[in-house]
Amino acid sequence: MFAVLIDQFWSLTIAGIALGFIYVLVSLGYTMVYGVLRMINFANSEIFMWGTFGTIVTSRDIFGYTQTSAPATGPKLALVLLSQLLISMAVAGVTAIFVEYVAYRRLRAKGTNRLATLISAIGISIVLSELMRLLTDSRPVGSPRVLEKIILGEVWGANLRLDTIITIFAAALIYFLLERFVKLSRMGKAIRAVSMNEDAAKLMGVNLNRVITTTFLVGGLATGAAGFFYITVFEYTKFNIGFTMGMAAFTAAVLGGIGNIRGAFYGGLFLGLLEVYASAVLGTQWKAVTVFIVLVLVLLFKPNGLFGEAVQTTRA
Amino acid sequence: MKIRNYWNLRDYGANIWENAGRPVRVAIVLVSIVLVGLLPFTGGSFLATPIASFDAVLVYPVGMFVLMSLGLNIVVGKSGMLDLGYVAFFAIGAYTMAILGTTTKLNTWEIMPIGIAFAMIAGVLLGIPTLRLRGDYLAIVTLGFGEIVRLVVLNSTWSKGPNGIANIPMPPHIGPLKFELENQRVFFWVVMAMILLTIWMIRRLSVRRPGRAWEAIRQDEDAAELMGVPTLKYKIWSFTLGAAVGGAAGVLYASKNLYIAPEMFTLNVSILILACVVFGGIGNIWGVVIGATVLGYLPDRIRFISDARLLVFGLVLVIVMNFRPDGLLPRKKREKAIVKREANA
Amino acid sequence: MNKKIQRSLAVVSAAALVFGVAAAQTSANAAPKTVYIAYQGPLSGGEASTGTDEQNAVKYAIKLFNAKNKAKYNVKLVSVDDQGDPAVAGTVAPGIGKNKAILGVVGPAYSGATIASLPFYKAGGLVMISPSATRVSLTDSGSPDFGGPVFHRVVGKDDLQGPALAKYATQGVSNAKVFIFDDQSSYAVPLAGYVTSGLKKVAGATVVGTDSVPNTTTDFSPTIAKIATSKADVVIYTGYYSQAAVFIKQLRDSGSKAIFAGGDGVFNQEFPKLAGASAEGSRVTGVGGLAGVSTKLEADYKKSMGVSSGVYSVESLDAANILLQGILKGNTTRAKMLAWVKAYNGKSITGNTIKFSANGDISYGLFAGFTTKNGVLVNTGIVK
Amino acid sequence: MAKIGKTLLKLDNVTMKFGGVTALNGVNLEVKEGEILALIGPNGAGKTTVFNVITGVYKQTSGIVDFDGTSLGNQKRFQVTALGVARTFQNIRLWGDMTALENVITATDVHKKSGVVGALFGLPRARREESENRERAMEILRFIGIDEYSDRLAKNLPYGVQRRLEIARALGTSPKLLLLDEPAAGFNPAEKVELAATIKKVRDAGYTVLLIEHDMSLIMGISDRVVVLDFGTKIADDIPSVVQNDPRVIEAYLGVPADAS
Repeated sequence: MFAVLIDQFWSLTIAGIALGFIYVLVSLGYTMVYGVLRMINFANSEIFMWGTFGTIVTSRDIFGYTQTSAPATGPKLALVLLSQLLISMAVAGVTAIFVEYVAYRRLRAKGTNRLATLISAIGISIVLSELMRLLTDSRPVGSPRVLEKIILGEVWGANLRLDTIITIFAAALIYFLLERFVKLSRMGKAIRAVSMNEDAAKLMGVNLNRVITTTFLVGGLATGAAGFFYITVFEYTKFNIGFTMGMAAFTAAVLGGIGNIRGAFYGGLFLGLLEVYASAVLGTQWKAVTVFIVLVLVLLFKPNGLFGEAVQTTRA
Repeated sequence: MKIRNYWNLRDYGANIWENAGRPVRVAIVLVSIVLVGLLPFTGGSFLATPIASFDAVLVYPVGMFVLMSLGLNIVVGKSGMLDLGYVAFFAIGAYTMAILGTTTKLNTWEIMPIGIAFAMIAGVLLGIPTLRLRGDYLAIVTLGFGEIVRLVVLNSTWSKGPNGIANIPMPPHIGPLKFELENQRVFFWVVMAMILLTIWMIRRLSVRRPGRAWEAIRQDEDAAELMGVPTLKYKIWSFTLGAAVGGAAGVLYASKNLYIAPEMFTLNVSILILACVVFGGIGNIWGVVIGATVLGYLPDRIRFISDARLLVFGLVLVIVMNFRPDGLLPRKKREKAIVKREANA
Repeated sequence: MNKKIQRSLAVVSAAALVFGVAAAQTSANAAPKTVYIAYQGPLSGGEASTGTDEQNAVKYAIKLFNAKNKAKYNVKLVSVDDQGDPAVAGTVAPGIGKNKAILGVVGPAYSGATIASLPFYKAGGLVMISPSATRVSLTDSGSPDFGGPVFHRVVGKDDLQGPALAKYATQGVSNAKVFIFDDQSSYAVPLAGYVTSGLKKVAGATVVGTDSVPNTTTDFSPTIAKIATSKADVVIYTGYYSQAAVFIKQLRDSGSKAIFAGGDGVFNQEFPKLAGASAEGSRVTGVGGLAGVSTKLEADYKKSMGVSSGVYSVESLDAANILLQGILKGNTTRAKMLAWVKAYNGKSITGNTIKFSANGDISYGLFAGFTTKNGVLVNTGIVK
Repeated sequence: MAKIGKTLLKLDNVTMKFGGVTALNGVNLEVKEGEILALIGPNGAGKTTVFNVITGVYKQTSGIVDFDGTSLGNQKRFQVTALGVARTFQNIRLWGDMTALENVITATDVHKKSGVVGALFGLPRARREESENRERAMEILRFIGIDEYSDRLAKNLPYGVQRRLEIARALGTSPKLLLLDEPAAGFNPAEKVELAATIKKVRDAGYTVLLIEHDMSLIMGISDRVVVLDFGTKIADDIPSVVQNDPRVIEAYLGVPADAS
């Protein structure tokens, strides 16, 4: 049962970390919006899906890569990858703002119940995914290989592959930049102020609408970046991939402590590793079950997630 | 606001009801039941659904959605807990029917209480550890539960895994009413009876201690606990009663569809049922009934835009929520009626 | 209702089926005679591409037929969208079963949806010819899923394909160590079982590992780790082509050189397209596509339908043709049509003779082996 | 004046820490049956924390809370209420979408035995309890003097009525000890006089009252005894007139030693 885990431990670990970093970035999309609105951005999964298509369209239609063309090298490689990343982020960012405008803004202005907003968000995510389904004729779309997956070397019997390494480092960098942004910039501080106390922040002269739009944008950018890495590693997308990713990333956010940026980081990595280890030990069919049982156990003993703020649930 | 009152069906309906005496009320109820019961005979009218036959659509999705939405409404609408794993109870009921129906001599009506009991037990087992959690945390844990039930059924041999279970027996006839494949109106009447029973249950509980406890929990759980409401107990009750309705729906569904497979019990069902509850008017029985009817019926009625059907469905959700965030028929505001009555007196 | 409206409704045949049928009956004296057949499969939702491909082939067959027999018949297609989901199938099937104007069904595409539809079609005596429902139990008279007498299929069932796949995958490998995994679907899990039993008959072959991977998976690293540990030299996947493409890329990127093989779910020219160079040398069992039958036919198809033929297009064409020939022979009631199909003895467009066994299975059910060469799945002949 | 009886509630050396912050530091407190005890102190002195420890919202870090012979250490919050402690909230926390009457009925449910099964099948006990509760709740509304609002939704009631409804709701649980958290907050002088009369009336009806309040004149008028907290420590515990002149109390309130000026 544990033979695979022992034999392939480092391969699994590297794969888990790379997957974990993708989760981290998508979780940010959930956690940032949650921090500010105290609401699940149900459409984040579809924002991610649109990001993956942004990545593919860039290499396929802008740079003209096909399934059979040779991978890029040198400066061209950097140019293509960077454009893919930026366009993917842009697509996801714009989609996120669109979601905020259509599904959240009006309802928030009315101050209505949270469930209405949730259903509205579910509605918009159906719209986003169905739109893409109609555009792609329900077919999966493969990504041309831009980055050759060279094996750089071997560590403890595990291959270090270029795309995995890039994903880990670049995703970590993007996470770090976002965290700095939220910590240090004016807008970031406003976001944190709102997430701590909306009324007080309003009194301090924070433009709430702008803060919320920015939060969606930042969450969308992170999610879009995840879309890029996802395509670079897996080279495949379909209109319905958002769901699985969304579930995983949301679970990661809750595991880490939703509303908390650092929580998304630890939660994402934890989940990435948990998934590969559980699949290796129990069989992939039990992966999701294991993840949810761990989630329930964590929430039972640490109701605010592993790294959640120690907010008293009760303020009597 | 004033203009709205003219087409505010809720107030209009409430008015008639409030001003009616007991005989009139009984008459209204009976006439409504008969009218709804006649629905399967209107298949030739503008109501007809293309492709799917109208009487089948009335049973599933429409009737089943109404039933399940009412069950989920006990959890989400009455006590304010966001449950995204409601499909689990539906699945438990359906699998109880499928397994017992194909391996024993028990018929649908004999399996019904067993299926309900299993669903309720699952509700308690899930409720005890998780109902301490609140809000979105509860949402994700229940969602996980729904997935776990599906995955366990999918990966187990006793449930025949992904192959599903076929040849589930139809219910035996009730008196002169026979269940037929070609015409599902008797199924519809049974679903209707179950819906009425559920409505009766909810209405009865709402005006008594459990209803008050749920209402208090929904509005301010801490205050409720400090005022002596055993919140966990009532939350588990709410969960369990919701589960019972879901389980009952599952038993009947398996007996109607004659074949079930794990792929029928995905998260989408939970979300759809939740959408029905919120869309119609969370917490309000009639709102939920209307919401579930519309959302169950619409996709089959608008088949002519076949491929874009779901897209339209999504748009409808967004638009309705934006313009009527409390749903088509919001939770009733009793005070209005009371004030009006005082003004009339 | 005036005639004009009737006619315009009838044009939108799917939408206005109920009215359209009424129109057809009232204007019976007018030639040509309008008759209906249905296609049932996933036309929306996640599996829609399969259904669209199949339905296009059916539409193509009807188009050819109508052009040829303009004077006598006007065949209309009723699109029955079951989303490949048994729950939806259970809702649409009663209406189709009851609608006596529909003479026969091509489909359903998926076995689960087929089982859910069966009771209603049996009750209505409606003949079905599925191009792609391969579950063994559908034609096993001892099983609760048994589809007789109405169910027929023009595709080989899983217990024929499983051994063929086992043989083809291990061809030329002595003492093959085989790793088998499925996608948890109702198609893949049984097929994996038949592959496993088929391997027992292959000398020296052993199963060294298995896995079952949800069909939404994109990260296959745990499965690949298992393959590495098991030291397998043949990997068989019984799921569908899109997942297979993702998997084979990751397998090759991990440095593994093991032979990759898949069943007819993987058999799709999209597979090498999605997987690129990684797909080279992959072995797939299936029944040849339209282009494999005749490039001329494929060209005409593309011209006529505007898209290339897709999965199960040959089977869908065959299935539609059986019904259409029946119509031509004047079998315009359900009972007659059912008898026609049961007694059918004709040629597939591949040249094989189609006859149905008493339980509804096709007479040949042979599987060809395909190997990916230069980005295309190339037919290497029937697996024997 | 009602007769002061035996000790009802006893806090023995209760300490409450949140992380590094000590909210209560070894507080000793006794409430005797039939008295009105006022708990005062500057903002952040730990008054509401005392309420939260008594009602089980927080678990004290150390020390014992004894109520009528039962330790409240391991009780759940609703059990504490069932034992006979009820409270109001500083920021009103009524159930806004229920009528005033329903708010009180819900509180009266605490001592009733019937539950879901009884309600569903209309068992005799459930029916009897329903009508008893309704009568009792109406009685309480009359007692507090807000019965004319019984059918109005709580959220639509005037502010003053909401405050009184909070008291009525707490009385609904038939408490032995009533904890009032700033019941006069936001009241004008006339309303305060009325409230003072109500509190006295409540006490005279046999309830014991522990009261947090800022308004000195109100406190001096009705309390039998005053306890002063400052930075989580008890600094005075005596009859109002003595406490009023205690230099430490004055220092705590004015922020400077009394003799420094």
